[in-house]
Amino acid sequence: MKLYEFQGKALFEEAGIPIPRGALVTADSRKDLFAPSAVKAQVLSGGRGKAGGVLLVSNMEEAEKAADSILSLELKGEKVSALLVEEKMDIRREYYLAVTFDGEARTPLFMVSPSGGMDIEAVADREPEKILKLPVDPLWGITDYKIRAMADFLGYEDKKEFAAFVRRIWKLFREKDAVLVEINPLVVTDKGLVALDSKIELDDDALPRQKALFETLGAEQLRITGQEGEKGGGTITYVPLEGNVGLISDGAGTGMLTLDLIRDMGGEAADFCEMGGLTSPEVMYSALEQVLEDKRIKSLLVVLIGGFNRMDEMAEGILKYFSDHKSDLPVVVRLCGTMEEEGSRMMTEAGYPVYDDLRTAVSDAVRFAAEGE
Amino acid sequence: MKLYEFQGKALFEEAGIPIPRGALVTADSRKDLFAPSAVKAQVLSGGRGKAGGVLLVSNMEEAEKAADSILSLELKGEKVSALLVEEKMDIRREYYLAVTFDGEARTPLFMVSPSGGMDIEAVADREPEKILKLPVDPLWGITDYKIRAMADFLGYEDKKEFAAFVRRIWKLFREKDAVLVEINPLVVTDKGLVALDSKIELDDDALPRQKALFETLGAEQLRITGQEGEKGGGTITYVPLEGNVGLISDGAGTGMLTLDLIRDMGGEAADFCEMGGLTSPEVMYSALEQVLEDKRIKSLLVVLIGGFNRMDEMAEGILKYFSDHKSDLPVVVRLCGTMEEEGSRMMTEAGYPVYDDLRTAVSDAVRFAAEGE
Amino acid sequence: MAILVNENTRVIVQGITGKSGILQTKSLLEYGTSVVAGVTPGKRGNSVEGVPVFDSVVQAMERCTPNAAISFVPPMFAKDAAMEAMEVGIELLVLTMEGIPKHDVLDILAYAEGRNIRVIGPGTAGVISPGKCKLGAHPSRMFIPGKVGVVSKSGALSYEVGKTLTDAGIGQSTVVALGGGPIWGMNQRDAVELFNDDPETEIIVLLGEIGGGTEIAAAEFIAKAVKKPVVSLIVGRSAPEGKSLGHAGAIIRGNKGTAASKIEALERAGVHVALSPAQVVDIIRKLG
Amino acid sequence: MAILVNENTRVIVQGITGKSGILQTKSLLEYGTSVVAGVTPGKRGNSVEGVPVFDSVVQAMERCTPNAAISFVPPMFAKDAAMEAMEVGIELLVLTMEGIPKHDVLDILAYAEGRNIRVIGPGTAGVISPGKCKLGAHPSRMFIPGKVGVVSKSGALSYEVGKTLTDAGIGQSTVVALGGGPIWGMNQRDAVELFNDDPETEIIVLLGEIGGGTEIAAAEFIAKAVKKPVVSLIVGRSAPEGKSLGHAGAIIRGNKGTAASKIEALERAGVHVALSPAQVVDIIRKLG
Repeated sequence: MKLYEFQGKALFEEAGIPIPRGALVTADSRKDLFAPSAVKAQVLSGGRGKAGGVLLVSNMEEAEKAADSILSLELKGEKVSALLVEEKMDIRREYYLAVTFDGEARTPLFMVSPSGGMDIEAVADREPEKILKLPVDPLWGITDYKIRAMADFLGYEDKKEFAAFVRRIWKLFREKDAVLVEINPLVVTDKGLVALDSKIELDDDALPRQKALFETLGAEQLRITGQEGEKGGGTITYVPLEGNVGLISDGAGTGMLTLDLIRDMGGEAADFCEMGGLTSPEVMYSALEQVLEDKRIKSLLVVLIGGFNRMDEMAEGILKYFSDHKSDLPVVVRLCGTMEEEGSRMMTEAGYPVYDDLRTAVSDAVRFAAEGE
Repeated sequence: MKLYEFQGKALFEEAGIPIPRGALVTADSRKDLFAPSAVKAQVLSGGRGKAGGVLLVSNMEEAEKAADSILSLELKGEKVSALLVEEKMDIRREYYLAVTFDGEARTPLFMVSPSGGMDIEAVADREPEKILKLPVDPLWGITDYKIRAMADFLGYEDKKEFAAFVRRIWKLFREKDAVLVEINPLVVTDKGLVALDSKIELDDDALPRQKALFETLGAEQLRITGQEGEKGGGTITYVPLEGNVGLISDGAGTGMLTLDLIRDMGGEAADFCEMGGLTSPEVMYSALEQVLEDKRIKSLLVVLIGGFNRMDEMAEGILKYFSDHKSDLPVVVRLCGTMEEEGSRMMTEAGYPVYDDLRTAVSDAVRFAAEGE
Repeated sequence: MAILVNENTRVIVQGITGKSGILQTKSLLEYGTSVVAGVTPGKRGNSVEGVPVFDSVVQAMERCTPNAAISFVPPMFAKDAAMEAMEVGIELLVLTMEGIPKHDVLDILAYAEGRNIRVIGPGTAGVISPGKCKLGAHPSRMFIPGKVGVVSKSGALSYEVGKTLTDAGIGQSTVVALGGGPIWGMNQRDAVELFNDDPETEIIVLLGEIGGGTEIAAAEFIAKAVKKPVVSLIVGRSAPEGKSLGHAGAIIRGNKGTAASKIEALERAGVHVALSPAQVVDIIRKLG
Repeated sequence: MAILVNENTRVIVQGITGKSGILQTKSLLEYGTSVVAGVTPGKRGNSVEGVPVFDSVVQAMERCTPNAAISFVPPMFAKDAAMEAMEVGIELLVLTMEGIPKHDVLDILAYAEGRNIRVIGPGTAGVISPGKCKLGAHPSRMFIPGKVGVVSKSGALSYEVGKTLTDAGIGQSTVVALGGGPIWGMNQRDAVELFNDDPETEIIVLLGEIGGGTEIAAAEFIAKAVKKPVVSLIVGRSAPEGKSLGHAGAIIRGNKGTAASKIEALERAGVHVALSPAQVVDIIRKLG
C-alpha cells in the first residue's frame, strides 16, 4: 500500500522524525490553509513538482490561488483532491535518504545521497558515486558504524542527531512492515534535519498483522482523496498490450515464454495476464472477465501447466465463465499437469478442444486471431 | 544490581505483566497496609518464606501484627525495613518461569517448570526432568514454537495469553539489560497468569546506557530500605578466608594457583583478593586497604604477572600504600611481566625485595607467616 | 548424486494437515519421496497418508531424523516455522508459500546466510531429482531421469522445459525452481555451481527472464568456473519496457535486465542461447 | 602452522588511538606482529607507531586486507565494533575488554556462531604463537617457540605456565587465553581440537579452574578424539565451596565444577594431571 505524503508524515511524527508544521486541505475544507507556506498536491505518483503540483506562496491570496490551481490538476492520471500546506523551511542543504530492500542481495538496504531534491534515478544513472548503498542485517539492525559512514558521506556534522534520525527511520521501516521509506529531500535547516517529503510503501503481505494500520490508512485515503493507495498482493497481474490474441497463463515464466512465441509466430498478444502460483476456479473466472473486456481480441489463448495449480479447477473456472458469457471467440486451451485427465475430460465434454503442446496451441491461437480480423 | 521484589514488580507492571494489587509499607509509613493480604519482607536474599518473612493475614489487626513481626526480622544478615503488602490470590497452580543466560552455551535461556513455588535448585537436583530449558537466539528473539513448547510443558491452555506473557518477559529482559528475570511462583488464577513473585537482576556493565534506570532504582533502595542492591562490576574480588597469609593477585587464575600452592606448602591464605584484568595504582592501593584490614595477617603475598597490567603502576600503588601506612609486616612481592624492569627498580630502591619465581615467593610468605605467629 | 535432493533425502512436511499439505504429501509419497514426518502444532499423534504428525520439528527430529523440509505453513506463521526447522538442523528448506511478509523473508534468509542452510523460495514450485526425490509440485510425467540439470526462477517454466525435454526423450538430473518473489534464497548462480560440481549432471539448462541481474551474475560465474556446456533460454524478449509482468523482479530499468543484455552476457560467457524450449532440445541434441 | 595466529596473520587494531590501543600496538609491533591497520572513528589519516589509522574497518580492509582484529574499544561501543569487523570478513576477533554488557556479548557470539568467525574473549589476554605473532598482552620474554600448545581460561595463568615452561627451556606452539567472563566465545574444547589438528603441536596443556563444566566437555572430547598427550592443571583445589573467586564461572555448585570432579574426568580421559606449573614441566619432560 502506497501512502500519501501526509500519511507518511503522520507516521514520521509518531516515530519522532522531524517534519515541517503543516495542515491538510481538501476541496471541501480549506479552513486550515495558511501563508506563507508551501502548497503541495497529494498524489501517489512522483514528479509533481515539475508538473505544477507544488507552489510556494507568501500570503493568503496567493495561497488561495495556489490551492485553486493545484486542486484542478490531474497528475499522471491522478486527480488532485487534497493538499498538504506546510511552513516554508530555511533550507541549507538537501539530502536523499531511503531504506528499502535489495531482493537479489536478500537484504534491507539504506541509500543516502548528498544530491537530494532531485530525481534520484537520474542521479543513480549519471552519478552513481553520489549514492551510498549500505546493506543491513535485519536481525542485528542498523549499526552505529554504518550510520557514521552515512553521515560522513553526506558531510553532516551532528552525528548524534543523525544517528537518532536514522534509527527512527529503521524502526519505522521494521515495525510498520514498510518496503520503502524514502525522504527526498531530507533537508538541513538551522534547527537540524527535517523530512521535507515522505514516500512510504507498506507491505501488503503484512496486512494480517498490520490490520488496524491498513484500515486506518485505507479509510483515510478514501475519505480525503476519494481513492485508495495502489495495492499489490492480488494474485492476478494484468498488463494491456497492443495485439489481438487474448492471453492468460498460470505463471509469469510461461506467460512471458508464450508472449515471445506469439510474436515469433507473427502474432501479437492483446495483454499479459498471469494468475500467480496457487489459483482457483474463481481466479480463473476473474482473469477471463478482465481479459475479455478488451473487444479487440480475436482469439483467446489460455496456457496452463499445473503444479500446485489443479487443472480440474481451471477447467471449472473456464466452463463457468463461458456458460455465463456466451461467446463465439475461438478459444485455445493448453492444459497439462496436476489433475490433467479430469481437466481435459471436463473441457472436451463441454466441446472445447484441449492442447498439450504449447507451440501448437500458440500457432492455432495466432492463426485464429489473424482469421478473425 | 539486584532488585527488590517491589521494584521488579514495578518493572513488570510497566511492561504489562500482570501482578497482584499491592502497596509498599515501611517502618515509617504504614498507611497503605491493608487486609486481607499477604505481607512480604523485602529482602535481596532468597528463602524468606521459611524464615517467617511472608505472612498471610485476614484482617487489619493481623496485618499490623505481621508487619511488626516481619519488620523486626533479620534475614540472612539483611534487616527488613520494607514490606510489600499484596492482595491474596485464588491460586490454582504454581509455575516457575525464568529467563537468564547460559554462559557456557553462550545463549539466553528460558527455564520453566510446573513445580513452581518451591526451591528451584532442589527441583533441578532431584527432578531435572521437571525443568524445561530452552535457549534463545538473542538476535532472532523468542520464537512462537518455543513458547508453545513451554505452554505444552506446563500444560497451560490459553496459548495466546501465555505467548503475550512470555514475549513481555523477553522484552523486559532485553530492554532493561537484565541478566535474570525470575518468577517463582508464576501463578494460575481465575483471571489468568499472575507474577506472584519477582526476582530481577540487572547487568551492572550496562549501567552507562541504563543510567536513569539504575539511578532511580538505586535511590529508591536507599530511601526505602536503607540499603542498595548488591553490585558486581567492581574490579576487585575479595573473599575472606581462615588463614594468616594475606594474598593479592592480578588475576583469578594465578590467584587460585597461589591459593593452592600456599596450602601445598603448609600455609593458609587469609583471603582471596584479585584485581581483575586491567588495573591501576589506585586499584592496587584499594586492594591493600581491603586485605590489610584483617589483623590476623602475619605476612603479605602480592602475586603480579603483568600483561595488560603494568608493573610500574603496581609498584607505585604498593609504595604509596606503605608510605601512607607504616607497617612491619613481612611483604613478599612477586612481580614480572609488562614494565617489570621499572617496577622491580622502584620496589628494590624502596627496600622491598622482588621475586620472579612464584614458588619461592609463596614459600617465603608461608614461612614468614609461620614465624610471625 | 543429482543436486539438493536424492534418494537419501528424508523430508518433513511443515503444515502437513492443511489442505495443500495433505494434497502435496500424497503427491510426494506417490512419487516415492521419503516423507518421514509432518508437523502441525497441536496435531501430534495424527497421521496424514500414513505419515506421522508431530507438534514440533524438535519432536519429529528426535524420532524421524529428517534432513529437508517443505513448508505449506500459512504466510503469517512461515517465519517461525522456518526458524524452527533451521534451529533444529534442517539444511534444506523449500518454502512454497507466496505472500510471506517481506521482513519475515529477509529475517529467514539472514539467519540461513552463512550457516550452510539452503532456502529455496519462497513462492517456489520446489525441486525434483527425477526417479529419486520430488520436493515440490512438479507434475511427475513431465520429468524423467537423465543428465541435464535445469534451473529456473519460474516453476511453470521449469515444468514447460522439463516436459519438452522429456517428450524428446532427454532426462534430467535435477530441476530446480527458485521462486518468483521479490526476495528469494537460492539463486541461479548457486544452482549452476551445484550442477557444475555434480558428477551426474553433464549439461546445464539456465532458464531466465527479463528483469534483475541474477542471470548476469550466473553468466559471470559460468565464464569463470563452469566447464560443462550451458544452454539458456531467457523469456520476455517481447515484453513491453517498464511494465511488471507478474514476477516483481521482471521490470526493465534502463538497459539493466533486458532480455538482450542478458543474452549478450550469456553468449559472452560461452552459453548456448535458445529462443524456445524446442531450441533447447535442438542444442542439447547437437551437444550430445 | 601453530593455531589461530601465525606469520600470515595481518592484524587490525580496533580502538587504536586510545591509551591501551597505543600501548598495545607498540608492544605487538615490537614482538613482530604484522599490524597492518588501526581504526578509530574520526581519526582517519593519523598514524600510531607508524600504523595507518582509518575511520572504519571497511576502509582498512580495502587498503590493508587484515584477517584478524584485536579490539580495545570501550565496552559500550564494543558490540558495534565487533559487528563491523565480522561483517567485513574478519575471521578472528580478540576482545580484550572486560565490562561489555552481557546482552552485547550474547549478540556478538550469536552472530559469530555458525559463520566460522572465531571470537576469543571478551576479557581475554589473547593469543600468542611464539616467534610468529602475538595478538594479546603476553609478556614476550615468558614465551619461546616450540611444540607445546597451551590453553587457559585465565590470562595470567597462561603467562605463569608459559614462563615456567620457558624457564625450563620448553617452547610453545601457541598459547591461548580464553577470557574469564561469565560469557565467552572460544572454549577449551575448541582450542584442544585446533591443537589436535595442528601438526606443529605435539603436547597439549589444558589449564582449568574450578566452576562450570567446560573442562569436562574438553575431557569428553579428548577421550573421543585426541591422540596427542594432554597435560592438565586445574587451579582452585583449595578454594572454599560456594564462593566466587573472581571469574564468575568459578562457583562450585553441588558436585559440579569442583577441582576433584574435573581432575577425575580428565584422568578418565587419559590426561596427565599436574598439581603445579613445576609438575607440568616434569610431566612434559617425561613425555618428551
